[in-house]
Amino acid sequence: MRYSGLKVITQGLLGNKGWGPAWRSPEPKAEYDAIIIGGGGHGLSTAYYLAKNHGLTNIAVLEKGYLGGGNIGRNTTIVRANYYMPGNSEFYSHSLKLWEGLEAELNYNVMHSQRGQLVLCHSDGQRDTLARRGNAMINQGDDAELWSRERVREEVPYLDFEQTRFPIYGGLMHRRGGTARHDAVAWGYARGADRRGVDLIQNCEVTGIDIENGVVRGVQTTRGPIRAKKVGMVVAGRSSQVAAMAGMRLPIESHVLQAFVTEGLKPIIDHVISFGMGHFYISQSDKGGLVFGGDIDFYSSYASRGNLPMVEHVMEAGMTLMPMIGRAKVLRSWGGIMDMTPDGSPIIDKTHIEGLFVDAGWNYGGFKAVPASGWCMAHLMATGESHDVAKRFRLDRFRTGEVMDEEGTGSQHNLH
Amino acid sequence: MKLPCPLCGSRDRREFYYMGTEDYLTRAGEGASLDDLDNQLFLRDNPAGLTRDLWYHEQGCGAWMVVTRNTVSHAVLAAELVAGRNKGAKDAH
Amino acid sequence: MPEYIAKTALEGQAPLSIAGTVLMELDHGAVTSIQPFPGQAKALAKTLKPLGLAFPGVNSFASKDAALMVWSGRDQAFLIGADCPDLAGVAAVTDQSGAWVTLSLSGPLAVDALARYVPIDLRLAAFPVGSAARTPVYHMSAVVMRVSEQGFRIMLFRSMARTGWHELEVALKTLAARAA
Amino acid sequence: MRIEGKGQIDRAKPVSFSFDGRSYQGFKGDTVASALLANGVRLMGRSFKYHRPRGVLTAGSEEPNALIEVVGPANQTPNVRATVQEIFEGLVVRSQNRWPSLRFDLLSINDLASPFLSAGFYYKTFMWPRAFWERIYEPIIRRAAGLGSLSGKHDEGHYEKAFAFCDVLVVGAGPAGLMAALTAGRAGADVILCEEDRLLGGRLPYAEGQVDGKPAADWVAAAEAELRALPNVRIMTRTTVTGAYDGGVYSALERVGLHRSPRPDLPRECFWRITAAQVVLAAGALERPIAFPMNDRPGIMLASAAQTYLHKYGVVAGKRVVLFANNDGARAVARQLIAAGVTVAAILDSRSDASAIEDCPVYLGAEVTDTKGRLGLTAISGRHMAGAFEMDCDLLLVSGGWNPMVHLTCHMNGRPRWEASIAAFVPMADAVPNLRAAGACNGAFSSLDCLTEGAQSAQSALQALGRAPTEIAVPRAEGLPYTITPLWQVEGKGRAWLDFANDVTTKDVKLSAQEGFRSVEHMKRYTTQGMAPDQGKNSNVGALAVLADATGRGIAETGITTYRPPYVPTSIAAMGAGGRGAGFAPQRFMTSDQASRDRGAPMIEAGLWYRPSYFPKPGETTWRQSCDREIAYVRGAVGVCDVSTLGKIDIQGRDAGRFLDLVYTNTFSTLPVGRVRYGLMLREDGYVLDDGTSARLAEDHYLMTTTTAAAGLVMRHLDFVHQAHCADWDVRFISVTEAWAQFAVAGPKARALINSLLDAPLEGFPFMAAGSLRLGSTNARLFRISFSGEEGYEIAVPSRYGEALFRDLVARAETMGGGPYGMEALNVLRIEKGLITHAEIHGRVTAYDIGAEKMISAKKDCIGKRGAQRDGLHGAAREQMVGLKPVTIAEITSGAHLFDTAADLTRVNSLGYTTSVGYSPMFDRHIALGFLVNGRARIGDTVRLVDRLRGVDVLCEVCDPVFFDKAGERLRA
Repeated sequence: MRYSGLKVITQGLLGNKGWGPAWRSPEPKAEYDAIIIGGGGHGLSTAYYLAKNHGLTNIAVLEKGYLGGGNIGRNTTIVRANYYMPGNSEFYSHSLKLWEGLEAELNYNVMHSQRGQLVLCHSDGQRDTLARRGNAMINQGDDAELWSRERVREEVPYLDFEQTRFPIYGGLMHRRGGTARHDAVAWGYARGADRRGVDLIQNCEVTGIDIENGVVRGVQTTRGPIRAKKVGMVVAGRSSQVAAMAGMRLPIESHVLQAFVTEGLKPIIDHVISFGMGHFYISQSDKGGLVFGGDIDFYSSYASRGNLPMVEHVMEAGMTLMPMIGRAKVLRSWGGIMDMTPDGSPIIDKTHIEGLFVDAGWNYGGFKAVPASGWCMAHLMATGESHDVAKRFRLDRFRTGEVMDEEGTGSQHNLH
Repeated sequence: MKLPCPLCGSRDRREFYYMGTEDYLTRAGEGASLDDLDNQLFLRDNPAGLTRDLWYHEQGCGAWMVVTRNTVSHAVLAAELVAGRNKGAKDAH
Repeated sequence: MPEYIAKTALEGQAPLSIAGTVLMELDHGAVTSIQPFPGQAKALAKTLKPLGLAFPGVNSFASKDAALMVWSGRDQAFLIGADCPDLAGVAAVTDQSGAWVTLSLSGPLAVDALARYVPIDLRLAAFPVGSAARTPVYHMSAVVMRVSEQGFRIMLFRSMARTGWHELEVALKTLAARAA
Repeated sequence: MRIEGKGQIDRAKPVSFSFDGRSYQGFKGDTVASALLANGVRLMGRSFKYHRPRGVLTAGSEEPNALIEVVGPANQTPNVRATVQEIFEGLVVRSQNRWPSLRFDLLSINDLASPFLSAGFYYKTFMWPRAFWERIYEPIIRRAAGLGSLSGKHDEGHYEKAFAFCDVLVVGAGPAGLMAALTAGRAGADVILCEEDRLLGGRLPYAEGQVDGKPAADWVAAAEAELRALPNVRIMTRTTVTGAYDGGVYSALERVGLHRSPRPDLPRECFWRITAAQVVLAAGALERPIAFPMNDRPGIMLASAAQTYLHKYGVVAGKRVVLFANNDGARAVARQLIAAGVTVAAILDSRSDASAIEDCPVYLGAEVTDTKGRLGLTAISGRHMAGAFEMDCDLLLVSGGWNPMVHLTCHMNGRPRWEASIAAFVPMADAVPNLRAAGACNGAFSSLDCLTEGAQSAQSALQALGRAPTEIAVPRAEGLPYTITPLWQVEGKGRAWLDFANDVTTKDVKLSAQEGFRSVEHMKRYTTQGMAPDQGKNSNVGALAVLADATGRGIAETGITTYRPPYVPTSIAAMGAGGRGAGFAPQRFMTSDQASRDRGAPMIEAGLWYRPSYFPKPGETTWRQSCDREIAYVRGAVGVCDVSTLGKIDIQGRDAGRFLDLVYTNTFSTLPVGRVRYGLMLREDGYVLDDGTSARLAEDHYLMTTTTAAAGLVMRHLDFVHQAHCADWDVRFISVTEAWAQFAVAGPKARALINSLLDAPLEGFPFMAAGSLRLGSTNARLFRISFSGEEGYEIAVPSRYGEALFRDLVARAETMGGGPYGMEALNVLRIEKGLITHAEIHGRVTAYDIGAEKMISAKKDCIGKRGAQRDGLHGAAREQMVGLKPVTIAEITSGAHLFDTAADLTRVNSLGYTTSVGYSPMFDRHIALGFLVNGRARIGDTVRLVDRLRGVDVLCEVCDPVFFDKAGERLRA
């Protein structure tokens, strides 16, 4: 069923009885051409583009729980293409272009809102670093503007320009940056993939990966064995566990990232704003809640919940930067599990096992990558070759030293 | 979250700096293979369960310790001084 | 040949008294860090003996006359208020006199004021008189000593003295306002 | 309507406050809600989506409807529960989410459009044309959404945070909590008893029957008196425990000043971090509504809320009351109302087998199927065993049963268990280590069961603490079993609300299931059920029961969404208390700080430190003029600069040299005593960590310096290397950054200045020498090092003498045609010499990149050596550090990219970037340091420097990063 405003009205008049399921609930088949392990944003978009771009429709997405139940359902919904390093730069640029056509592509309103992202700087050195990044964005064909302190003050007058601990020197405005409704992205891709014949199988946990003579043959699941010629592991947050089923050790450490939302408020924050000194970023959802977060909790964890020191740090950062949010009340906090890599950049690559592919290591940045990650992973799985914009996301780059360390913090996983 | 500093006793997590797993203790020095370096710095078991990792009592006594911990429940089972790991903590003051 | 004037971190800062609780800077005199070399514990004990002090156990301090010795971290203690004997070959020694500010906080609000910033258990049973801890005061690295039931010595980095003073002042005023 | 003789309010203290501009009177102890109800005001809010008129549903923090704004002198506070906010003289509150007024809200048009605004409708529309989303649809949606509003002004309120520790934390002071606190307190344990309300007792004082042979309220008073007399028990009222965290840490929010007139230094709230060895969770239970058609009008409230208003505030919110319930317990409310003289028109019991004996008409098998009253209830209609009925009433009390407050037991990912006998979820044991649930939050609803469980759980806690259990006599109390027949929804024509705050109805949940959103998480996210300010406290269980019904599953199988902290919404300001303004991080001041400020120097942040940017002189109108003058001091006479912020680490022991050899790429064990060497430090992955100089002060004694930025990082690194890799070595080190004040004295007249301090002039003190000296009675250290390319010294004294020395050095410099210089001049001086800072060693740079590969000694291992040998870390493809000089006079910028002159300005053609730029008076132009692919081989080439953000496009000559005096003749002079 195609969605439209007219359909909403006609269905409304008919008591909304005519809406069908957004996707089927098929039983798993005995064999598929390809299996995607993981029904999160990346897995669903991989399935979607395998079907759409490469004509592979005999494929299944196997999801342990419910579709979109991982990090795509627990992030701060920021979409941007503001990277500096070659490798990341072209990839996220490609992703943003896909975002810009996503509603039409999926016939699903993911509420992609290009309200602009402003990264603040707090010293001359930081401004120069931002400029270097902004120039890289423009060179890549994306957008960036360097705002002076006065310009920031005009546009975002509620920041604390007088007393904040680290004065605001200016900021980098990325107009095409913004937010999207996170769950809708998963549902939109799921519905799109389903409509193209992909089997989305929920409550189906993969318990083993069948490998013979270095070639993947299929998977074992809680709903029985399933054969497949190609298997993609797209399970950020659990990458190490799934890879271990194939005898692999990944350059990944799992960490918990907390995020927060306040009670609904009338519009007050119109952009996405990032604090350069305090690891604090904030936007306001269309429902009115302030959605914000900070750093990971810094210790490895699978608990999808965090502890108070980081909670307090994030709140203190908010108070020094924009004390007008003080009276907003935090309604809920949650945690997502991040695949942290030694350079803060992701992995989309073949493995040493034929037919087994890995899409992992998204660190903080997985949400905005969903379209391009699926696009490139599908390309890799279908053609056996890395897509041009993802060819630096190699699994072995840490050994060789050809890393993309945007933060310059080195190989310690939790520092990115 | 509390961590048992072998010197100071139970302390709040906010006093500590986290580095990563104890793999860092096995140094790939000069002449080591790339595999050794990979194992020291990059590749991780990353268990969902018991792990042994390195914490630094940065806002406290300055000791590095190896903590045995559960990454799923966050239960902390034990901690020992990095410096004393091969001989017990007898020299520590 | 110039002669220079020494200043403590908060030189000239008048004591603050709120609801019977007093915050003031103490001139701690000389502070020497002592880090025994491996295997030198006995030699160190011998050298310190004339001072009437021993290398303190973890989380503690001891004083004798004007001198005080406080455990200040792994393999490390500060000798305060006394000249350090010659410890060549026995321990690494540095002059830390100017590196710290010592604040004295004492009175009925002292524990509650400190509990605004210090993440350790300050109940008397857990942190009795004679205890010392390396622990942060809010975001500042510190040495906290309990000198009496309601009295503390707090050592902070010299450069952070003003922030430290300000934070404690805020806590005292807040507590007083709560009680009013 | 007030009931005489009832209520724990102070009738001798009338309090005036205003709501929506109208003044009302209540009494001390009233909440806004109770006072407004007493004044006959039922309409207090508008719903989120349909803007429907709403009144109070509850009497506590779980209130979904009566959310208001509290207007303060500087700021307003949105989304305040009228049911929690206590009134005080002069309090100003107003309704929210309505325009132009609460009674007439234009957006209530949404209510008429509700057929088109069903669950998830927005995912299906607003897609065309694309550009309309940001420009039209989204702004309209945003304006319509949201509840209250922030003022947009800085929150000028005062907030605080505090830590507390105890043996036993008791959460909630109802019967179970009081009994637990008494039990633990009598045994001598340190107890903290947290109670959200201003009063202890929970619902016990409203119970029928006696406790320990006296009225329940009297027993509560006696218990409170005993607890207050125990020195080991700390009672914290108006304090809600909001979260359970690892290691026995609990967060709690105390309302300190919210119920009082604002005054200086009085915090609004305090955010507590309580560490408890053992916890008794006695958080009670919340009554839940029933989803019957049109169940959301002002005048429809929970039976328990009416009971609270009656007993606590002496208020009844109507004149003609009907009770609609599916359980026995709610009958007590009707009885108490009747006893207070209120007309109870009927009891509608949904059960057909319940008792019909009460002092009012009782209808069995009854259901409410519709309600009337635009801005407040006027009548209901329904059906019962005898047929349909219509009934006038202005207060409909509802009880759909009780939900134990299991929230805290879920904060560590525990899942509650469905208990069919009470039709509710109860906590799993051990869901949170060392926490025991007791009483109503554990599914034990009678007074006796609550008291018993409170005592027992405290006994268990004492046992776990290793304390001897004491004999506890549990007082006699009502122990009636709780009987309920679940009733989740009533079929009928109108909409039946589940989540009042988010306007989620049973139809939405059914539609969600119809569209395949059958998982409880999908349903929540698709309908927004449970995502409103009450986080589903009133509605989650009902909603999943409706979902279970729609999907043909049981409730236990359907499961429940996760409860996460905080239990009650908590202000950012409370959790971030202290962070406002400069409080976010300590401020570090150098010993010369006042002296610099005295000279009018703007102080800028360098990490946590403040350093002088430049020292303006009269007549100078731009910072560049000052900077150029200060550069001239150093190049032409002598400049003085405080460099104390650099990290200083004192390293001693027989293995000190060996240790430095391990952490530096180059060798220090061979450094002669009295000499300084430049050192390069790598991370274990081979990239540059930091650089600096180390001096050998004695055979077994070195002094290392680090950059300001990396001082803490290097200390941590050294501690790690030492403790992990060579703990048995004879080496000890400690930071002496704060112990020494250190000043650079640089320029052709530097030596003359230094000599003026000394009894005898310096002799045999060449470049890179180090030594000690005395300045009067003060010990000092002198290093001949330079960060400017000129003859330079750094002189260090114990910090107490820092200010005096700085003032003296500056005064002496000024007599020699020099003076102080700040960070701006320092930066240009070092750029001219190609000296790096963390602008260059930004974490992605290797020794190879900065031309220092030869500094990695071939004769020894060092940290990072193996990592640095990897292919990716060297080679012509890497960007190498170079100098850049504009070919013509033109301003250039740091952060610009470099291109070949003929290349298109695209990413793939970017060959590098600039890291540091300054105007060099020496060259009368801007010069830059930067990184260029294969740069060392391209010296002499021309490249195009482009900063598209700042409109810079300048041809530059690639040159050696050392712009002058490469041989170092000036610094060795």
